[in-house]
Amino acid sequence: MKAEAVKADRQAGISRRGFLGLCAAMGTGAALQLRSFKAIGKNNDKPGSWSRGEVIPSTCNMCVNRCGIQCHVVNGVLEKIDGDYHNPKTLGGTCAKGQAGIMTLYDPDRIKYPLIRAGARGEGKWRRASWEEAYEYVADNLDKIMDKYGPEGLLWSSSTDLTEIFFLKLGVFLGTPNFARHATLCLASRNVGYFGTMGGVPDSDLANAKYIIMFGANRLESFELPYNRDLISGIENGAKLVVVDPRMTVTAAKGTWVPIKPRTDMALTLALMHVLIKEDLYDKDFVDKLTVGFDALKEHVAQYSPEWAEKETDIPARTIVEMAREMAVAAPAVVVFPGRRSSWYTNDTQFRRTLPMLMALLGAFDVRGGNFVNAGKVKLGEFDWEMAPFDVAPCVDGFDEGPFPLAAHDDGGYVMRRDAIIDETGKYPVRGWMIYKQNPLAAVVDGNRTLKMMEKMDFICSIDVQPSQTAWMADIILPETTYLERLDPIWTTGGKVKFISIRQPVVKPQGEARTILDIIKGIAAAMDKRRTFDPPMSKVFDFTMEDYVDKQLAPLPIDRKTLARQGIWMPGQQKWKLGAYRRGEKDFRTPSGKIEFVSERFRRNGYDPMPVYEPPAEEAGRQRLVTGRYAWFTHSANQNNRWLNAIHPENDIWINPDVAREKGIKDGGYVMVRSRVGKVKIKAYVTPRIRPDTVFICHGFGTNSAGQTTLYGKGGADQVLMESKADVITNNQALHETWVDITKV
Amino acid sequence: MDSKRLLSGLILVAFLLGNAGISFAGDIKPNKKRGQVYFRMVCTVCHMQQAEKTIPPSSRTMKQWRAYFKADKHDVSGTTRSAVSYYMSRDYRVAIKDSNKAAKKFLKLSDEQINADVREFVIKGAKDSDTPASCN
Amino acid sequence: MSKKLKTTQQSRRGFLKGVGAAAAAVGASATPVQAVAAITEPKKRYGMLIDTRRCVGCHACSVSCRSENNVPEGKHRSWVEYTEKGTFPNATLHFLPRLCNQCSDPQCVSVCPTNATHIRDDGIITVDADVCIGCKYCIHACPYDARFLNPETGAVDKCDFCLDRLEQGKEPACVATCFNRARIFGDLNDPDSTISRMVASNAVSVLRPGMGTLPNVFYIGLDYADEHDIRFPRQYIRVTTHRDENIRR
Amino acid sequence: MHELTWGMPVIAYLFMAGLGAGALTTSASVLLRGGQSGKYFSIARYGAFIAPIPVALGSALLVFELGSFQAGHWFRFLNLYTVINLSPMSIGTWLLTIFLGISVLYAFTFLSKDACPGDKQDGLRRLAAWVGIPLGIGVAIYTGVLLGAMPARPFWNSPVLAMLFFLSALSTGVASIILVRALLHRKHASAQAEAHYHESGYILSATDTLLIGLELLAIFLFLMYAHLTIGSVREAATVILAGGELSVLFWFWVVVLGLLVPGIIELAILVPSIVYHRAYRSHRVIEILVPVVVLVGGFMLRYVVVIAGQITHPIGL
Repeated sequence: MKAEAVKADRQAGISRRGFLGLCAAMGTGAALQLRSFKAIGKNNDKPGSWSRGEVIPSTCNMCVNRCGIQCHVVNGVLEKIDGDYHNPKTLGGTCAKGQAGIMTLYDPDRIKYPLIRAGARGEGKWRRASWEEAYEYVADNLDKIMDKYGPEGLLWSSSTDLTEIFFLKLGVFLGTPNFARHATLCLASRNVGYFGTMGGVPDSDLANAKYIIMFGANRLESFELPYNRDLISGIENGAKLVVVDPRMTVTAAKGTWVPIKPRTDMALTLALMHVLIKEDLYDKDFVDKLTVGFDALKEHVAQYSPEWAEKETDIPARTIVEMAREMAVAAPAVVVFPGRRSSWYTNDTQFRRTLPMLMALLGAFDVRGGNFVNAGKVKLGEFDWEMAPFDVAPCVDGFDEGPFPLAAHDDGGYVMRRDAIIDETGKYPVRGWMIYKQNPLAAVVDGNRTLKMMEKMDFICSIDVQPSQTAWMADIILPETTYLERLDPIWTTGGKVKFISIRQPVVKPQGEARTILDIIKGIAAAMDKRRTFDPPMSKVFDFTMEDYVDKQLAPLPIDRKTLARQGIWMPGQQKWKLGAYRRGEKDFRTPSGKIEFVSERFRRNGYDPMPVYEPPAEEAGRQRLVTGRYAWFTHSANQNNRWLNAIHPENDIWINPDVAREKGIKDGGYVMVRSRVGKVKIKAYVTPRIRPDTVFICHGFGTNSAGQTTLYGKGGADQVLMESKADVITNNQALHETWVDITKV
Repeated sequence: MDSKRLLSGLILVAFLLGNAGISFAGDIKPNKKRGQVYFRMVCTVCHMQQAEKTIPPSSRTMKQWRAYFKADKHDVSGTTRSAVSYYMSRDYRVAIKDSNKAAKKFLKLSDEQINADVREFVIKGAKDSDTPASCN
Repeated sequence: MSKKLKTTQQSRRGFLKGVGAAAAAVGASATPVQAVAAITEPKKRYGMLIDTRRCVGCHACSVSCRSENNVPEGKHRSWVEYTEKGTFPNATLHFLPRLCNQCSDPQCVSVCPTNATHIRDDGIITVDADVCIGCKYCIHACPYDARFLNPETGAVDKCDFCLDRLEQGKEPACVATCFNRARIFGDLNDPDSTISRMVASNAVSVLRPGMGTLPNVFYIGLDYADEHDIRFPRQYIRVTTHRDENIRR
Repeated sequence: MHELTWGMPVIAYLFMAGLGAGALTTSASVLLRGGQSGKYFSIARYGAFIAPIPVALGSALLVFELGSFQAGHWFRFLNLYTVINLSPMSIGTWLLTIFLGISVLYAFTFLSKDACPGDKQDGLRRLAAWVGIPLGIGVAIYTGVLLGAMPARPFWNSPVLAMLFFLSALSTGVASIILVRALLHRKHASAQAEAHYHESGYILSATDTLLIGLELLAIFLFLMYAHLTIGSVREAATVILAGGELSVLFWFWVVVLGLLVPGIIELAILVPSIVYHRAYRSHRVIEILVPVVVLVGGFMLRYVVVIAGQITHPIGL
C-alpha cells in the first residue's frame, strides 16, 4: 500500500520533471506558477534503503556496563548498532560509545595479526607472526621465567569482564599468586568502606528520590543507562540533586553544584551528621532498630560543627545546615549515592564509611526513593573447572598477608606491587607480565614508574584489540576479537530487575584476531610441550565457549539458541520488594547484623573505628590535579575511536579564570603542567566550572603509542603527573593527591 | 534435670578436649586456600544439590563457626550423617571421589588437615571477620 | 509560535476537506496521486521536540546519526552544543542538541536552483542527491548551519529525520538512541500524538524565530546564548559546538 | 561557524561575471547612444570582445567549484537547465546562459576587421545591443541578489548590495575597456584619430568616475544602514568596521585603493575638461594604472563581501 503510493509518487515526480523542462522553454513567466509545485515535493528519496539485513541481539562492551544492543548486519558487514528495546537496561537506547562500536570493530588501527617486537621496546617496530609462532614465543618466555624464578615470577594483569575468567585461570593453573586486577585502580575503597559499615554497597532508587546527594560521582558522564535515565527522571519528578565536586561536571550542571575543596568531603559529611543529630532531625526509629553505636557517633561528630566545616570545605556553614535540613525534610526518600570510582584520596575508605552512616541517620535505606539492596542476580550454572594447584607462593609484596587486612586480596594492589617489583624489595623477583584487557601504563598513577617496572620485565605479553599504550611497550601483542566478533560467557545482573544477556558474534573476526579462549588454549597447548602439569593444561581448557555457555544455562529454562535469538532472558517472577531489612527479615552482613557507626572490625585492625577527619596538606601557589572522563570515553579505551575522538580530539586542562589571569594563561593556549614526578604539555581550557585551587585533566590522552594514529600526538596524559599515592586501608590508588605547577608555554 | 545438664556439659568438654587434641596433635598448618577450594567444591556443591541453599561462611560469626566445629553436629534433623568431621574425612572423600574433583585431588590428605583447612576458611570468612566470604 | 502553527494547520486541513472533491478533479492534471492521497489519509507533519532539561550532552545522537547515515568525518547532520556561562561558583552549563529544523517555510528550498531540495508531503525536507549539483547556495541560506556538502556524493546533505527508518516504521536514529528520552518525535498534525501534547502543554520555543522559517523542531528549556554571541558577551559565555575545530573562529 | 564553502572560484566568478556584464552594457550603450557616429565605435568594439571572455571563464570556474563536479559527476550541473524557478541562482543561470549567447553573437558582429557602423552586420549588432543591455544589467545585479536574498546571512542581506555590485560591475567593465584600449593603443598617425581616441577616453573616464562616486555612495548607504539598525546586520557589519577582521582589506584595498585613488586621479584629469572645457588628455600610464587599480578594488570588494558574509551570522539562538 505504502510502497505503491511511493512508487506512484516517484513516477509523478519524473513526469513533473519533464513538465518542468517544458516550462523552462516557455520562459520565466512560468516561474511563479512553478513555485507552488515545489511545495508538493518529489519523493524519490531512495525508499527502503534502511533494510538492515539481519538483526542480531548482543551485549555491548564499549564500557563495562553491558547494555543490550541490536546489531544490523548486511552481507557480513555491521552497519548499525541500536539499543535493544527489550533490554531493561537500555530500552532501545545506547550512549555514544555504544553507537561507536562499529568504529572500534573497523578501526584501521586495529591489530589484526600477532605482532612480535622487532626493534627496541616502544620503538614501534613489529613483525607479523603466525599464531603458532606466537604461541611458541609466549610459551618459550613463560617457560624460561618459570624455570628461573618459578611461576611466582609472573605478574598477571586483567580487568573485570566476562572473559577474564579464562585468562585468570591460565595464571592460576600456571601457579602464579601475583594478580593485579581492576579493583584497586577503581572502587576498592568504596567497597571496603561500605562493607565495613553496612556489609555491602546498596543500590539507589534515583527515579523516586526527593533528594539526591552525590559526592564526586559523575553519573551523567560515566554511564550506566538505567541510573542515568532514573536520575534525569528523578530530577524531572522534583528531586533535588546536589553534587559535591570541585569541578562542575555534567551531573553538577543538572543539579546544584557545591564546589567543595578537594579532599575535605569527609568534613562535609561529618558536619551534615552533626547538624542532623544536633537539630534532632535524624530518623530515630531507624537508628534504634537498625544501627549500633549511635551514642558514640553522637559524641564523635559533636566536634564537627558546620562552622568548623566551612573553614575546611569552603562551603558556607549556612549551606551545610540548609543541606542537612532539606535532606531531613526529604527523608527517607534521600539517595546518598555510593559513587563508583573511589580512587581519590588516601583517606578514601574512611570517607566512604561516612556515606552509609549519613544514609542511616536519614533512615534512607530499604525504602522507596532511598538506597536499597537490589534484586540479586539470576543464578547461573557453574562451570566444572579442573582442580587448580593451591599450594602457591605468597604474593610478591605480601599483599595478602598483612598490610591491608580488609582489602579483597584476590584483586591485588598495583601501587604497592609495582614498588616491590621495581625496587626488588619483594619476596622474589618478578620478570614476566601477562596483560589482558588492561592498559596499566595509562591506568596506574605515575606512568613513568610503570615504564620502569616494564624495564624490569624480561617478557611482556599484551592481549588487546588495539595498539594501546601498554601493548605498544610489549614484546608480543596477541590480537583479540572485539565484543562484536565472539561469544562470551553469559552475563547476569540485577538492579530492580534481574536478567541474563548474551554476547555473541555478529560478524566474522577482522584479520586473524582470535577469542581469548582460543588464545589461552593455544598458550596452554604450547606450555604442555615444555612442562608437565597436573592436570595437563590443554585438558583444563579442553572445551569450547559454547560448552561453557551451555553449562551456565543448564539450570535455567532456556537454551543457548533461544537466548541467542532473543538476546536476554529474565525470570517470570522477580522476587524483590522493599522492607525486608526494616521488618527484620534480613540482616546486614556486618558482625552485629546492623549498620555500624562504630566498627569493631576497623578497630581490631588498627584503624579508627569511627571516621576521623584529618585536614589535607596545602601547597600554596599550586593546584590539585583531579581527573575524570567525558561521557564518550571509557578510561583510556576508546579515545582512538575515530567517531568518539571527533567529538573531543584533544584533552585540555581546566583552569579557573582567576588563576589563568594571574599566570597569564590564555584559553586555548598551551601550558606546561609539572608535578613532582612528571610534566605534560597540554592545552588550557579556562572555565569558571572549576575551583581556583583545582585543575582537571580528562583521562586517556597523551598516548605514547604511534599505532593509535587518531590519538597519537594529541593532548596530555594525567597519569604521568600523578604521584604514587594510595588509600591507606585498601591500597586503592589515589588519583587526586597530586599538586601541580602550571606555567604558560 | 541437673544430671542431664551435667551430662551434656561433660560431653561438650569431652568433645572440646578431643577436638583440641586432634587439632594440635600433628602440628597441622591450616591452608586457607585449600579450605576454600574444599568448602566450595564439596560443601557448597552438595548443599546446593540437597537443600538448594548455600551456607556462606559469612552467614555466621567466628564464634558461631568455632562452636559449630566444636559441636561437630552436621544436621539436627537426622537425614544425613551427624558429624561435621565426617564430611571432611577420607572415607567421605573416597565415597565421592568419582563425582567430585576436589575430593579426588585431596584424597591423600589427612582428615585433620582438611578439617583444619575448612575451619580456617570459614572462620576467616565469617560474618564478623575482616573479609567475609560468600560461596562463590 | 505554536498558536500560529495551529492556525495554519487548521486552515490547511479545512481547505483539504472543503475542496477535497474539487481538488480530485482539478488537481488531477498535475499530481493526481498526491491529491488523492492527501484526502484519503490526513497529511502528516513530522516534528521533533527536544527537552533540553533531559539532555545530558552525551553525544549518543551525534554518533548514532553518523553511523546511521554514513555522515563523512568532519561533517554533522546532528550535533550537540555546550553553552557555558557565568563566573565561579555561579556557573551554568546547558546542552543544545541540533539538527535540521525541517522548517515549514524553509529558505533552503526557495533558493535551490534545481529543486533538489524540497518539502515532502509529511513536512520533511530532503535533498535529492541525484539532482543536487552541489552549488552550496542552500548551505548559506540555512540559518541553522544544518547543511553540508557531502564530498562523497557531491550533493548537499542534511538531516532528513532518518527517512529510511521512518519508512520502515522506526524512529529516527537519534530519537531511538536517546536513552534519557530527551527527544520526542511524531506527527504534529495529530493532536493525540505525544509530541503534539507535549508541545501544547509546555513552554516551547524554536531556534531563531526571527528568521521566519517556522521550524518544526521545538525545544523546551532553551538558553538564549548561541555560539555567534561570543563576540559580544555581556558575561562569560562559551559555546562548544563539538564540530570540527578548524571551522571555528 | 560555517566553513568557507564559497571560496576563491566563486569570488572570482562574481568579479568576472560583473566585469563581463559591465563591459557588454557599456559597449552596447555606447554603441546605441553614439557608436553609430563612428567616434565611439572602437569603444563598443573593445567592450564587445571583452564581455564574453570573463563571463565564460567565470562560469567555468563556477562549474569546477560545484560539489557534484568535484565528486566526479561532470555533467550534473546540466540539472540547472531542467528547472526554472525563483531561486536567484536559477534565474542567474538562465540569464547567464542567454547572456553568453548574446554576447558571443554581439562580439561576432564586430569580428570582421573592417566592421563599422552601417555595415551589413549593423542590424544584428543593434539588436544584440538592445537585448544585451538588460541582460548585462540583469547579470550584474543578480550576483548581488544571489547573496542578498538570505536573512541567514545578515551581512549580505541588504538591497544595497545588489546596487553596489551592479555599480561595481559597470565600473569594472568600463575600467576593463579603458585598460584594454590603453594597452592595445598605438599612436595614431592622424591628429584627428588621436583626438578621437582622447575624446572617447573622456567618456570612459567620466563614466568611471561617476560610477566610483555612486559606488562610494552605495557603500556609505550600506554602512549607514548597517550601523543604524540593531541586531544581526549591525553585528555583522562590524567585521569591516575598524577593528573587524576584514577592516583593513575593506578600507585599504576596496575603498582607498579601489575607489578613492582612481576616483581622485581621474577627477584630477577630468576637472580641467569639465570646468575649463579643455581638451581631455590622459597619460597612457594613468590609463593603464587607474583601471588596474579599479579592477583590483572591484575584485577585493567581492572578496571582502563574500568572506564577510560567510564568517558572520545572525546573533541569538
